[in-house]
Amino acid sequence: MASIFMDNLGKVYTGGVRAVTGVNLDIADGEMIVLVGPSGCGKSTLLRMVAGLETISEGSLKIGDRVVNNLEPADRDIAMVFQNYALYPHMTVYNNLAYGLKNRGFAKSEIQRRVNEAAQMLEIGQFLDRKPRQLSGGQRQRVAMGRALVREPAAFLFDEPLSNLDAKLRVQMRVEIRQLQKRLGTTSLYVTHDQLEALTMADRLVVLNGGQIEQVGTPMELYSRPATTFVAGFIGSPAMNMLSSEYLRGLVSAEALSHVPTQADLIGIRPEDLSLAAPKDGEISLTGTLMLLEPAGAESHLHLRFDGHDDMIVARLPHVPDVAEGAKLTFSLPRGKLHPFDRASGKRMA
Amino acid sequence: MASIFMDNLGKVYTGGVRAVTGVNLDIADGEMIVLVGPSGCGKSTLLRMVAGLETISEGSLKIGDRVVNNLEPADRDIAMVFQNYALYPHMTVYNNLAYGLKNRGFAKSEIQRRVNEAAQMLEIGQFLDRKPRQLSGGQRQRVAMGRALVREPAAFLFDEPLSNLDAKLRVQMRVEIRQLQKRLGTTSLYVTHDQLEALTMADRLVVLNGGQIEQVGTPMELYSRPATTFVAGFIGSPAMNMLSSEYLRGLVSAEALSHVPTQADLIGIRPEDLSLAAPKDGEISLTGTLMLLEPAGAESHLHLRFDGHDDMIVARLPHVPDVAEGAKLTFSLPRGKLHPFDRASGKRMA
Amino acid sequence: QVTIEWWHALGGELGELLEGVAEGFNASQSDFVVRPSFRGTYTETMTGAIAAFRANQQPHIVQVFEVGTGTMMAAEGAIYPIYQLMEDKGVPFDPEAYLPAVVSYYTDPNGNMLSFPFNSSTPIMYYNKDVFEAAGLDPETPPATWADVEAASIAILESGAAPCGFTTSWPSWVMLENFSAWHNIPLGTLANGFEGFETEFVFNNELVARHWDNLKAWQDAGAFRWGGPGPGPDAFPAFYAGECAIVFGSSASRAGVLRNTDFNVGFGFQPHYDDVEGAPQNSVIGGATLWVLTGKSDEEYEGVARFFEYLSQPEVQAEWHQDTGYLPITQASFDLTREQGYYDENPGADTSILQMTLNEPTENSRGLRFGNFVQIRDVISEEMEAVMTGAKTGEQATNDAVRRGNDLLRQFEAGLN
Amino acid sequence: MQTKRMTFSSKWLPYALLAPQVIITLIFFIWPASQALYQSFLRQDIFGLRTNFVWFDNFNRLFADPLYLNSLKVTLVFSLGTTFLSMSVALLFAVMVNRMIRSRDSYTTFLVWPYAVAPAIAGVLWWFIFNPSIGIMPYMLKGFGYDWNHRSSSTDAMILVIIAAAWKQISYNFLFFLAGLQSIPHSLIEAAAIDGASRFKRFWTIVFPLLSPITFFLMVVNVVYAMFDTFGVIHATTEGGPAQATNILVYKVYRDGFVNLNLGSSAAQSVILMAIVIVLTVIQFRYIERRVNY
Amino acid sequence: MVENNRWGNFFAHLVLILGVAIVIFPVYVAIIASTHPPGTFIRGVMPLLPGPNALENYKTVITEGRSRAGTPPIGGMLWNSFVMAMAITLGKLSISLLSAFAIVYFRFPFRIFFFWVIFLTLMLPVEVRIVPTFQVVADLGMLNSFAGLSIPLIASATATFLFRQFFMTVPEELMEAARVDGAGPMKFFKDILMPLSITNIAALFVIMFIYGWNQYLWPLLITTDPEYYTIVMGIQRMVTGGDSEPLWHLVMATVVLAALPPILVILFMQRLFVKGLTETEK
Ligand SMILES: Nc1ncnc2c1ncn2[C@@H]1O[C@H](COP(=O)(O)OP(=O)(O)OP(=O)(O)O)[C@@H](O)[C@H]1O
Ligand SMILES: Nc1ncnc2c1ncn2[C@@H]1O[C@H](COP(=O)(O)OP(=O)(O)OP(=O)(O)O)[C@@H](O)[C@H]1O
Ligand SMILES: O=P(O)(O)OC[C@H](O)CO
Ligand SMILES: [Mg+2]
Ligand SMILES: [Mg+2]
Repeated sequence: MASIFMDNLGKVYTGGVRAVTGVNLDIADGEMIVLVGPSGCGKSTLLRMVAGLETISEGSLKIGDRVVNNLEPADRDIAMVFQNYALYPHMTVYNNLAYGLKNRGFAKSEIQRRVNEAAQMLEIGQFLDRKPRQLSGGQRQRVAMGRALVREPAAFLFDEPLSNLDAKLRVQMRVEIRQLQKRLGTTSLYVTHDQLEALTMADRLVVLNGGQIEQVGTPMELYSRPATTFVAGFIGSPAMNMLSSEYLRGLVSAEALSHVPTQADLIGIRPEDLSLAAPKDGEISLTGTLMLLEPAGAESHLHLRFDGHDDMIVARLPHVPDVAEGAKLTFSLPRGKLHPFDRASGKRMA
Repeated sequence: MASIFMDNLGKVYTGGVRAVTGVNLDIADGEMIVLVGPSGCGKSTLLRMVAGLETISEGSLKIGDRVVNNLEPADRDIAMVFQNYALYPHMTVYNNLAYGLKNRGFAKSEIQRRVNEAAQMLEIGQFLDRKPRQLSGGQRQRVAMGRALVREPAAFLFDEPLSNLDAKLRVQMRVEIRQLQKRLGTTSLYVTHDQLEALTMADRLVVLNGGQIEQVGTPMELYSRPATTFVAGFIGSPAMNMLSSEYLRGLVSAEALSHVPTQADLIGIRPEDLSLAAPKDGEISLTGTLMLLEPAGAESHLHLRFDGHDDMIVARLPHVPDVAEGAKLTFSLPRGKLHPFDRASGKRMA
Repeated sequence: QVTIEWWHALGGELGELLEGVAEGFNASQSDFVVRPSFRGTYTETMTGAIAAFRANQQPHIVQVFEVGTGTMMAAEGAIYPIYQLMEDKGVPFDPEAYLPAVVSYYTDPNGNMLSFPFNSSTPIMYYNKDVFEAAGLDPETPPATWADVEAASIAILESGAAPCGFTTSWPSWVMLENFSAWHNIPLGTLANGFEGFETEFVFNNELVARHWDNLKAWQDAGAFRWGGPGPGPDAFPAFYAGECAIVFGSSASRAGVLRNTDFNVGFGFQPHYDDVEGAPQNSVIGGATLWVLTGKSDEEYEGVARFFEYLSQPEVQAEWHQDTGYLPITQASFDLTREQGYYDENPGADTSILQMTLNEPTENSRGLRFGNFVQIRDVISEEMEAVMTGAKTGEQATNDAVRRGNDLLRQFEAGLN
Repeated sequence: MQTKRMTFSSKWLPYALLAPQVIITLIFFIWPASQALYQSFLRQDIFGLRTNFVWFDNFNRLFADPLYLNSLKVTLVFSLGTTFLSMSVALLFAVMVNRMIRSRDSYTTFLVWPYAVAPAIAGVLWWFIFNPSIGIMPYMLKGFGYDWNHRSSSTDAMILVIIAAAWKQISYNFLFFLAGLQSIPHSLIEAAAIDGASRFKRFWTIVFPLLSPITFFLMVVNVVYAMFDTFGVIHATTEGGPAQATNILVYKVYRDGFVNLNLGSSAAQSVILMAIVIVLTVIQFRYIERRVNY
Repeated sequence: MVENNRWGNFFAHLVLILGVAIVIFPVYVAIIASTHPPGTFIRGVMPLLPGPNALENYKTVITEGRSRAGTPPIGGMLWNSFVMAMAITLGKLSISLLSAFAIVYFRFPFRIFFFWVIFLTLMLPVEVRIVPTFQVVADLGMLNSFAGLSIPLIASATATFLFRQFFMTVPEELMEAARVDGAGPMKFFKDILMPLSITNIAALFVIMFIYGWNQYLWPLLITTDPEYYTIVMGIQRMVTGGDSEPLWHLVMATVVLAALPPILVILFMQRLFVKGLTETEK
C-alpha cells in the first residue's frame, strides 16, 4: 500500500497529440480517487501513465517513495483492471489469476494459497477450471478483479471496469468493489464516465477536461459547488439548466437576485431544485409551459418551455404530478440554489 | 394509422425453441406501447412477428381490420426502426429514405417531397448527400427514424432504437421520438430493456417474462401496484427490496402489518419509501446497520444490513444524510407502502 | 561400384524396356551401375540436362532426340564426343557397323561420331484393317499416295466405318521433315544444315503449302484429325479408340499399338504425291542418340564406354529392335533379326527399315542439322496449328514458319560468338 | 502503418524476429529477382558457355514480337474469363448455401475440397474429360451437335483452360463469399423487405453492393491466381496451344526459359511480370489497408 | 422468415446439388477410371460406372509403383510430398508468426521498409523468377534435397500479412495485462499470442499444406534424383509417355491417392479452416 504523487504530469503522444497537461494530484494511502470527464479528456491516458503503459512526457510520478517514471509496469507494484477485462481467453480462471504470480516466480503453494483466497473473497471458487468465455459478464468482472487482488499490489488502477455490464449488475459490482477496496484499504485510481459510479464510489472526485484538472473534491463538494460550468454540466442528471442572468432578471424581482454577483451572466439551476410547491418566502417563482411529462416511477421529469428562452428547462420532481401537457406551471426555487457563473471563463462567481 | 390486435399469439422457432406464448394485446389507434423484459424474454420475437419478419406459429394478428398473418412485411403497412439502425451503408441518406418509396413505385416528385419533409422534421436536411458512416450515432438514429417516417405507415415498430447511443444522446432522442410520435399519432410498438425509457415513453407498458405477458398497464400502475414479484423487481431502480413476511413480523408489531394478508409470505419495500424521518403515526419503523453510503448528488443510496437478514436492504433518500458507515439507523415506512406477494406464485396478494 | 546417371525420355512401355536394357548391363558386370532416370518428354529431358549442366548437376549420359543434334554438336566443351571417349578408354568402336543413314546423321563434317546411336525410328503408317474392311477397302493394301489416303478416308467416312480417316503424331516430323525427305525437296540450305550454321530454311515451297492446305481441307471434311502439336498426344488414342482409321507415327509405337488395339493393324509406307518427281525418296530417321556430357571423372567415363560397348552387341540391339519397333541400327542386328525369322513371323515389322533404305539418301533426305531446332519445331507445329484453326493458309504459315525459324537460327549463331 | 498503441521496447529483438523471413526473402527472392534483371540484358548460349551484354535487345525483341503481344492478350482473356467464371459460380453457390440452415455445413464440405486438388492434377483430369477421342465431354457435346476439339480450335482450348482453372478456384471464392454474406447484418435485408424490395431486388440493390469489398479483393486474388498459379493447368492440358492461343505469360516464361533455354528473353519476361505484379501488389495493399479501417 | 420459402429452398437445393455434382465430377472421373483394366479408356469413350479392377490397380500402384516407367513406388513419393509439404507449412508458419509479431508489437527503424520487402513477395510466385532461383539453389548445392525443395518456398507474405491482420485485432489490453503481469515479449508471444492465434494457424496450416503438397514445377526442376520425386510431379511424369500411352488406370489411381492427403487435411480441419479464414477476413 502506498500513496501516489503526481507532480505536473503531462503527456504528448508521438504524433503530437497533447492528452494530459500539468496534472498535480496527491493520493493518500488507501484513498479511492475517481477520475471522470467526457470522452477523450485524457482519463485513460493519465491512468495508463501511472500504470507504466504510456511513457511520461512531463513531470514526475511517485508511488510510495520511489520515482517510477522509468519503471516497467511489472515493476511498479500496481495492478490494473481493464474495461474489457483483458482476461486471457485461452487460460482457465485459475491460470488467469496465477499468471502474474508465476511470472514473478512465486512458489506453487504460495500461488495456490493466494488464488484460493482471492477466489473465495470474490466467490468465484467454483469457476476456477472454466475458461473466461464460459462465464457471465459479472463473473468475468470478478475474475478481472481477482487477477488484480492476488498480486496484493500497492495500488489498484481501474479503467471503466463496469461499463460492459448491464445496469443491474453494474450497481451490484459497484457496491462490491467499493466494499472490497475499503476493506483492503488499497490506494485506488478509478476511471469512469458514469456519473452515478463517480458520485457514489469516490473518496475524492477528479473532473478532467481537455487533459487538465477542472476540479478536485469530494462528490458532495463538486455537486453542491461546481467550480465551473463544465463541472456543473457534467455532474448531475438531468444536467443543470443554464439561463442567462439577463433573461432571469427579466422574470423575477431584482431583489430575488440581489445575492448574485452582477458580473455573473450565467445562472445554473439544478432540475431537482425546482418544486411545484407554492413559493415560500425568499423563494423565486418561475412559470413555464409543460411540453413533455416523463413519469419515471417514483419521480418525474418535466420538460418546460419558458417564453423567450430557446432551450427547454427540465425540472425533476420526486413524484409524478397530476398535470397535462400544455399546462402552464409555476415552480418555486430557493434563492440559495442559484449557481452563478461567468459565461466567458466558465468560472463560478460565488 | 390503425389499431393492432394480437389474439393468443405464439411462436415456436424451427428447432423447437418456444419464444412467445399466448399473447393477447389490443393496441389502440395512436397508442404507444412499450415492451420490456429481461434479455431473451421474447420482446424482439413478438415485435418481429408483427413486422412479418418471423412467421406466426399460433394465434392471429390483425392490423387495422386485416388479418395479416400471412402477409409479406412489405404488405403490412408498418415501418420498423432497428437497434443497429440497419441503414444501407452504400446509399446516401437520401437514398436510404427514398428506397422504400421507390420500391413501391412512387413518383419521383412525391418521393422528393416526402423525403424533404421528413428530413426537415428530423433536422437532417444537410446530410442528405452523406453516407451513413459519415454520420454520428445520433444522426444515424435520426435517419433510421426518417426512413420509417417517409412511409407514413399504419404503425411504427421500434426494437431498442436507442441502445447504441450514449447516455446523454439517449435522453435527448427519447424525448424527440416521444414528441414526434405524439404529434403524428401513429400507433407504435416499442421494445427496450431500459427502464427509464419504458417508464417515460409508454402510454401502456407490457412486461414480458419467458415469452408471456406478466402485466400490462400504465407505467404508474405497474410502478405502484406491480402484479408480480417479477414486475416489482424489474420496474424501479434500485430494485424493490424483498423481505420474508415472517422476518418482518418479527421486527414490527403485529398491528402494523394487520392489513397485510396472512398468506402473503413475501413483502416488497421500495427503496424510496424508506425515510430517516421519525416514524409518524401508523408508520412502520425499521433499524439496520449502514454498510455503505453512496451519495449521488441530490440523492443517496444506503446499503443496510438487518440482523438476521441475508441480503442487504437498500434505501434511497432524496438527500445525503450526515451519517457514518457502521452506524445503526432507524427508518420509517408508511404502512400503505408495503407490497405483499405470495412467494410461490409470485402473485401480488392485495 | 560406380554409378552412371542416364537421363532418358522414354515413358510408358518403352521406358520399361529401356530399364530392362540397363538391368541387362548391370547384371553383365559388377563394376558399374547404370541408373536410368525418366525425365519427361524429349524436350524436357534435353533442356533439363542442359539446365543441370549449367548448375553442375549434369548426368553422364543424356538421351537427345534427333532434332537436338545441331544444338548439341555446337556445344563444344559441354559434350564429350563418343569417338573420342571410346578412343580415350580404348574400347573398340566401329562406326562402320552402323547403318549409313544413322552414321551420316550423327557424324561431324570430319566423319567423327559425336553421339551414340541408340533408338532410331522413322515414321510409318498404321492402319485399322477392320475399319478398312468395313468400309469396303482392301485391308491388305495400304494407301500409297495422298490421293489414296483421301479416297480411303472418304470411303471410311461415307460408309460410317469410322468417324475419322487419319491423324498423325509428331506433325512436324511427319508432315514437314519426313514429308520433304520423302519428296526429295530441301528443308534448308547447306544440305539441310549439314554443311554449316549459316543455313536458312526454304521449306516455304508450293508442295508443303499445298500439303498443309490439304490437311486443313481434309480436317474440315472430317477425313483428318489434328492430334496436337509436338508429339501429338491425341493421335494414338484416336487410333486406339477406333475413331481414326489411320495414324502416322514413329515405328517405335509398334509395341504400344499391338498392346492397345483389339483390331487388326496393318503397316504401310508414308504416302506421297504422285505428281512429284522422285517421290518417294527415302524417309529420315528420328528417335534419339545418347550424348555424353563433360565434367565427370575418368572412372565414370570408363563405365560409360563399357556401357556403350554393351549396347553395341548385335544381340542387345536386335532384342531392342524387336521389342520396341525402333530400327535395327547396326547391319549385324538387322541380319540377326532376319536370321531369327522375326520379319516372317511379324509381317510389317520391317516396314520402317525398308522405307528408310528405299533409296540412296540425297542431300534432302540424309536428315537435318539445325541449331535451336527444338524451338523451331515448336514454331512449325504452331504454324501448322494456325492452319488447322483456320487462322492462316498453308502459304502464310510456311512463310511465317520459315521467317521465325530463320530468326531462331540467327539467334543460335549469335549465341555462338 | 499501424502498430499497437503500446509496443515492446528492444533494440535488437525485432530484427532477430524478422531475420529468418528477411534472409530467405533476400536469398530466394530479391537476389534471383536482381539476377533476372541482370540476365535480361544478356544473351547466352544455352549451355551458358558464352555470354554477351546486349542492353535492351531482349526487351526490344519482346515488344516487337507479335506473339508476345498476343500472349499478353491471351493472358488478359484467360485471367478475366477464369475470374469471372469462378467468381460468379462461387457467388451463386454461396448465396444458395447461405439460405440453408441445417445443410449448410455439408454443402460447404463438398464445395470446399476441390481446393485441395493440385492445379497440375486438375489439368490432367480436365484433359482426360475433354480429350477429343476418349473424353466424356466431347462425346456428350457431340450429342448436342457440337464438335469439340481443343487441339484445333482456339476457342475450345481457351474454354477448356478457363474451366479447368476456374474449377479449382471456386472453393476459395465460395468460402470468402459465404463469409461475406454472413457478415452482412441480417437486419439490412429485413429492412429492405419491409421497404418493399423483392427477393431479386434485395440481392442486387443491397447484398451485392455490400459484397463489393470482398468482390474486389477476390478479383485481384483471382486475377493473380489466373496469371501465375495456373501453370500446371496449362501444362497438363493445352501446353499453350493451339498456335499459342492459350500461351499465357507465365507459361511463356517457362517455355522460353526452361524449354527453349532462351534465358535472356525469359529473364526479360520475368522482369515485365514482376513489374505487373508489383503494380497489382500495391493496388491490393492500398485497398486492404483501407478496408481494415473501414 | 424473410429468406425462407418453399420453392426457393427447393430451387436452391437443386442448384447446389447440381453444383456439387459439377464440382465433384472430375474427381469422380478419376475414381472411376482407377477401377478399370488397362486400355479401357483408350479404346473408346470413358465409362461412368466403376470397373472390376479397383483392388488390383491400387495394389499395383501402392506396392510396385511404376518404377520401370520412370516413377519410383508411390509410397516414397507420398512420403516426399508429405515431408516437403510439412517443411514448407511449418517453416512458413513459424517465420511468418515471428515477423508479424515483430511488425505489430515493436516500433523500430526500417519497420515499414521490412514490411514492404516481405510484402513484395506476396504475389511473386516461384514461376515468375524460376530461372534465377533455380540458379541460386543450384549454387547453394541444394538440388536434390529436402532443403532445396522447401526452403526457397518458405518466405510467405500471405501468412505474414494474415497474421499481422489478426494480431491487429487482438485486444491491446491483453498485451498490457500481460506486461502488468510481468511477461516479456517472448513470454507474451508464447503464452498469449500463439494460443490465441490457433484458429488462424490452423487455417493457414491447411492453405500452406495444400500449397506445399501441390507444388509441381519447383520439384520438377530441382530434383533429378527419383529419391526426391514428389507425387504430383510423379503423376505428370506418368502422363508423359512419349511414344507409348500413359497407363491411365494406374495414373488415375495415383491421382486419387495423391489427392487424398490434402483432402483429408481440409476435411479434418474444415471447421478451424473456415473459421480462421473468415475471421481474419473481417
Ligand atoms: N496512442 C495514442 N496516440 C495518439 N493520441 C492518443 C492515443 N491514445 C489516446 N490519444 C488521444 O489522447 C486523448 C485522450 O485520450 P484518452 O484515451 O486518455 O481519453 P479518455 O478520457 O480515456 O476517453 P474515453 O472516455 O473515451 O475512454 C484523446 O484525444 C485521444 O484521441
Ligand atoms: N432464430 C431463432 N431461432 C431459435 N431461437 C431463437 C431465435 N431467435 C431468438 N430465439 C430465442 O427465442 C427467445 C426470445 O428471443 P428474443 O430475441 O425475442 O429475446 P429479446 O427479449 O429480444 O432479448 P434481448 O433483450 O436480448 O434482445 C430466446 O430464448 C432466444 O434464444
Ligand atoms: O518417338 P521416337 O522416339 O521415335 O522419336 C520421334 C521423333 O524423332 C522426335 O523428334
Ligand atoms: Mg478511456
Ligand atoms: Mg431483442
